[in-house]
Amino acid sequence: MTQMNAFEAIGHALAEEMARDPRVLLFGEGVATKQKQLLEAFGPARVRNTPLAEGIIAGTAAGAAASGLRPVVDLLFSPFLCFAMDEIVNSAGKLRYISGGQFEFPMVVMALTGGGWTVGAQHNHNLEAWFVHAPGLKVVMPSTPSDFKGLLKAAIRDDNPVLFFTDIGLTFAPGEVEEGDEIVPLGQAAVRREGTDVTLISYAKTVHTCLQAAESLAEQGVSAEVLDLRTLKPLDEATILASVRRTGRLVVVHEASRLCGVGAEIAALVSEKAFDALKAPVVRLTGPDAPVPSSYPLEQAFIPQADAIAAAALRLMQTPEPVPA
Amino acid sequence: MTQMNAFEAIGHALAEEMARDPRVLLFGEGVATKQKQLLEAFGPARVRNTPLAEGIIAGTAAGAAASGLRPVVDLLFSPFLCFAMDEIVNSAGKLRYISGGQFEFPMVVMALTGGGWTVGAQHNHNLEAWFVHAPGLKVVMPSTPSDFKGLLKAAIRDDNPVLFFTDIGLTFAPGEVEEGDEIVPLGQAAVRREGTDVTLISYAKTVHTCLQAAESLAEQGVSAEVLDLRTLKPLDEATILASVRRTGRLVVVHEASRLCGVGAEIAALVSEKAFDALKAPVVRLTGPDAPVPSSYPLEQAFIPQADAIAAAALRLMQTPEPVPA
Amino acid sequence: MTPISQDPNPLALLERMMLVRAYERKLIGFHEAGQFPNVCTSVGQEAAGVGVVAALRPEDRILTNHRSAGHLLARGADPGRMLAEVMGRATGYCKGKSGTLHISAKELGVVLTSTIVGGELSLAPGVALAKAQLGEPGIVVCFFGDGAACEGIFHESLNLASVWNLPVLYVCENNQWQAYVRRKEAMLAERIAPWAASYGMESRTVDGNDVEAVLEAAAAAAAQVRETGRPYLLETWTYRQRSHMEPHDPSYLVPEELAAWAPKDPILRLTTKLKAAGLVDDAALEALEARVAGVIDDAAAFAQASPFPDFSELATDVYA
Amino acid sequence: MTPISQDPNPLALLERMMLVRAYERKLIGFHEAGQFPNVCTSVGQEAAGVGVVAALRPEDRILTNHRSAGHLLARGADPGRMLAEVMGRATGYCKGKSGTLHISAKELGVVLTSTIVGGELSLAPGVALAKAQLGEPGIVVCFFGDGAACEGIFHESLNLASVWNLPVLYVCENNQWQAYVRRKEAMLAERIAPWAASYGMESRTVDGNDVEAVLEAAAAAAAQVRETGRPYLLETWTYRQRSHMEPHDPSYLVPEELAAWAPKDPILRLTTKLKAAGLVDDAALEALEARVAGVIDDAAAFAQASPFPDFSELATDVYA
Ligand SMILES: Cc1ncc(C[n+]2csc(CCOP(=O)(O)OP(=O)(O)O)c2C)c(N)n1
Ligand SMILES: Cc1ncc(C[n+]2csc(CCOP(=O)(O)OP(=O)(O)O)c2C)c(N)n1
Ligand SMILES: [Mg+2]
Ligand SMILES: [Mg+2]
Repeated sequence: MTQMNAFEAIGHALAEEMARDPRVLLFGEGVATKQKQLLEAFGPARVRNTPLAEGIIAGTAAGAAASGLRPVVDLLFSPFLCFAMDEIVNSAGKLRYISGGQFEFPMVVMALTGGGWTVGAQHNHNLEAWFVHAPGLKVVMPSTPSDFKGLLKAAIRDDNPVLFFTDIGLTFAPGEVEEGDEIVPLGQAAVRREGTDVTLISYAKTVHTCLQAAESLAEQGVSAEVLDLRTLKPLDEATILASVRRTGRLVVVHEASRLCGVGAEIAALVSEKAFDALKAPVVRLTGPDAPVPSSYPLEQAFIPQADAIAAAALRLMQTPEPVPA
Repeated sequence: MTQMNAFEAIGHALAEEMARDPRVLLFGEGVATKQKQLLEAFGPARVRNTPLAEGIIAGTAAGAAASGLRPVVDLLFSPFLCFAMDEIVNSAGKLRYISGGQFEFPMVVMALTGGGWTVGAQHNHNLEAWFVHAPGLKVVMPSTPSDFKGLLKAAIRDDNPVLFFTDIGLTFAPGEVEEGDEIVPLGQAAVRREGTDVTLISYAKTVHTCLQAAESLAEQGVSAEVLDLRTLKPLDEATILASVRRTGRLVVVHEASRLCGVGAEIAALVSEKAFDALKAPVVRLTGPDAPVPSSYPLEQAFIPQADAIAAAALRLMQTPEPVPA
Repeated sequence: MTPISQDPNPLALLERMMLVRAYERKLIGFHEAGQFPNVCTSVGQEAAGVGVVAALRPEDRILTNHRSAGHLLARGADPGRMLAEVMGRATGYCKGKSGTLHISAKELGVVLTSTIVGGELSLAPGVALAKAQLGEPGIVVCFFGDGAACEGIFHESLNLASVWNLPVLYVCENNQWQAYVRRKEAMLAERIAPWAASYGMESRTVDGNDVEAVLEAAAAAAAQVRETGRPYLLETWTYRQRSHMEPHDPSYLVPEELAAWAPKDPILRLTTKLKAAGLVDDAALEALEARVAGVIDDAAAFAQASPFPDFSELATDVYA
Repeated sequence: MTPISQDPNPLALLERMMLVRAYERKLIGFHEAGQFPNVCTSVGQEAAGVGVVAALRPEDRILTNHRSAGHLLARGADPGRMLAEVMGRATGYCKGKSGTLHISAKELGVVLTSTIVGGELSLAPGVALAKAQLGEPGIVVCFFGDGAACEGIFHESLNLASVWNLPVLYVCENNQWQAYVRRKEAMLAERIAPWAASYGMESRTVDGNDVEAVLEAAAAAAAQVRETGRPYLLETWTYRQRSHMEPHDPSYLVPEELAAWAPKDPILRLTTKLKAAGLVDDAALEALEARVAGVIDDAAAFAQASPFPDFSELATDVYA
């Protein structure tokens, strides 16, 4: 076990995977400048700066992935993905299917998003739901340094395009990380805290907000279970449904805007597959239907807060339970 | 009343709005070639062919909209929107907010999508949920020629960016259209058929599939209400909730893929705000998590079918109802 | 069928162009007969496709687009599996999942075909990067149109390929049209080859309707890309003789333009030349006609006899 | 403050450049003092901004980017409202919703500022189209960097503006850096101006650190755009003296390059020249220094005294 933050965990994952597999390479705007140690370790052919052009960065990754390499590209901030949607969605996500299975696209697209740096709506836009909606892609968004490392290693080894989102609010938060080759398989949620009365489901930064809420709920005699999705696609339906079947109550929390977000998918999943177990309405606490403001107090207010989560859970405890006939 | 198809209805809406308001103009790849009558009526300054470049078409629309014009742009097929996401989402959708309200973006972006022409996954991808998720945008997807006309007129008069999706499967289906200046306001769903046992909610082509399902359900003694959303953003929550409160059962149907789609949003909305009225799980029937195949039989199989909708509704009728305590 | 590159003599070039023409005519015939999936034909551009592919080696890779029949057939694709794909049959190169617009045939080195205009440009540098990085021989040929050259990704692709020294032979088929828009309406320049200079890349425009000239120019360009490992832009100056897609819609075409280009038809030009040189006579030509017609008739029969994909295929091949 | 364009004499140009420098130095000072929002300063590029804006008229429109302080201050923006925006205060030009990266000031004709590199390029033709279509006087100036010139939207924007005859003066500030990447790493060409030829557009590169030369070139270019209604590309050859953003990180900068450009500092050059010409002496310079410092100190005080936006502002200004 060593202490490191998310950035360091990402660096370790990249270094280990590049050392393990010569087909892995990293490129993006300034990565060779910023990841000096990787450049020194693996040389300019495998750690490359690019021109300022997200479309061709992602397209080159897709072409290379289909031709035997395993590229990792850093597109910096998630709104910049808007310049690479064709390459990610129409090419990497679809050409395997369109070609009748002739190609594979083992590639990872990294981007930062979320509040914390007051960078505003053109650097901070939680777009993960777009890639969950689009076929052929996988989506990862970790909440702890050890998951940043273990999930990035798994993403690099996956044979599909994986979107890897780093929550800006978590970048410098330290945490314990296993030494060596610890993989966190894609598609497995983590139960961060066990509970019996209500399930709080989230991912990335707001997992920690849910844990705070669970603390204060405990003080009020409510036992909250906290689930960390970790992978948004494929979703760990089994773990989600098992928890809600136990507790009968669900609050879904994320910073991304509400409409058609990941929270909507989870609420819909549960209201279809665990309906009989539900004792109360499924509640979502999310960012508003608005771009993210830069001003620090507003940027923070955009993010669901622990007290609001606890209050929502308490309200669910008060709803009269329907009794099955 | 006159008979016309969706393409004709769109042509009438454009002609009427361009005649009404000199600030309205139309451009896109080949629109001046294909819309000869508009070109003749309004001249080459207001009906323009463009170079083959979706990004600058959308960006030019946004810049023009913020500067006093009311552009309508035709981006042809929805996957091509992937080349214009920055201009639509980061600029048109966000710059009003980012600037503290200094600008407005009265513009309409049109695109075709959906099964019917076997054009495959790079011409057919129902992406409407992306734009529902992103802030600052409105989204329209009509199901009848009169709505194509009335909603497009409303979209052109709206002071916000509106995504206007045309379901390929509806383009040549004729229908009755009012003569003259009939507006269909954005944000209002339509009850296409009244019923008491179960609510079927859809939009675009699959509204008609739901109506077929309602027919066969009626024969089996089940009274289905069919809602046509028409506008996907803003959603007509009141009409949705009122219907589900009446029937207590909900099936949501769309051709778009399931995960984080509009159906997820509606299921989540209902499971939060009409939970007490629900007598059975909320069911979604959607396209699979796959690109759309070209082969005609597969392309059709991608789309939810009437018999499956009826079967799902019947299953809901059989679920034991929970009784409130 | 064998790739044309294994024997690019004038008669072979002629026969291959005739085969492409026969293939396209068959599709036109299907449309004239009734309902059929829309297709973009390459009638008039046979030399531009056949001439370039004739300059390639088996280890080379080809990326193409929606107007790909000439490229595929020149590379030795089976017209039966192509037509089956167009008709959405399980025996097509992509199991019917692609349809006509994005036929890839990895076994022939025709990879990542995209119908997103510019898709081929976005993917080509990565294919070349993989070759370079993995030490594989061969170059990457990227076929795109004058319309694709208007997409921003053209700028990004050529710049990256040049900065990274990638072995990409960019081939722009300038056929004077971009779907329903005349090239003149979409750019002030007549030619696209000079645009390569912005990227420090060499380029050349060749008469795209003279298959021998195209072969010569493509061979020289390919040799340079092999030798330098650097990209090159070859523009083939040609003409789209039909409307953007079938069914044919001449309403927006320009009669004078069609008339002016008619005598430059690549098949007509080569036959005239070979006849003059006494290398073919009418009998030989008729024999050739009959041979390619037979191949295409058999292909059509195969395609029409092929089954549609099973419904179980709907959501397969999505994830690896 | 008044726009510089209303009195572009050498001393006014000098004072305005000094004001910009003082503004940027103030931000650098905040960073040296502790936690402060990241900002991209224009230190070293004052002449490129002030010289171009000095050539503009009130009816002209300006689109700029993340490195916009020089453009805004030259246009007469209130440094207090700018700093308030940087600090996320309600009194900022965008109510604190933008922050430093996308400050628009519609009242000054500085519109649609985007921090998406290339955003300004995608929006500029539309602003010009509206002017042309609505019969409004004035041209549109679009400031972007050498990095933005690598984005595909550069290609699309210049091509459309040229084909549609739009009155856009494109101004590329080639400051030799693209965030953490040297310009040389991102393109083979040294200069971007020649790229305009692909679009049938005229262009010129000017010494971007000589404010009088920039003013002269911008005035000539603006006059041509006004007269012809056609776009023009002006490249200002300049240098980013600091790291991409504050807090300053010299670790990846190139000492020799910094040293080579130091004597070309635009403020140093003009002061030296004016002194030699006897137009200013040290006393006058100190007075100028004091004046601009005072303006910026007052601005900072105003910003720091300003309130943060009310929470009720979180989801307003989203829909019209
Ligand atoms: C991104 C994108 N935009 C638009 C289209 C629709 N479309 C298909 S082919 C075509 C014209 C392409 O012109 P060009 O690149 O010159 O190729 P050509 O058809 O002339 O061979 C267009 C606009 C598309 N398929 N993809
Ligand atoms: C689309 C996009 N990609 C990347 C970035 C991150 N970024 C901000 S400024 C910058 C460098 C821009 O270089 P240039 O255009 O030369 O402008 P300069 O900073 O030199 O003034 C980068 C990469 C961004 N803001 N937008
Ligand atoms: Mg063309
Ligand atoms: Mg720069």
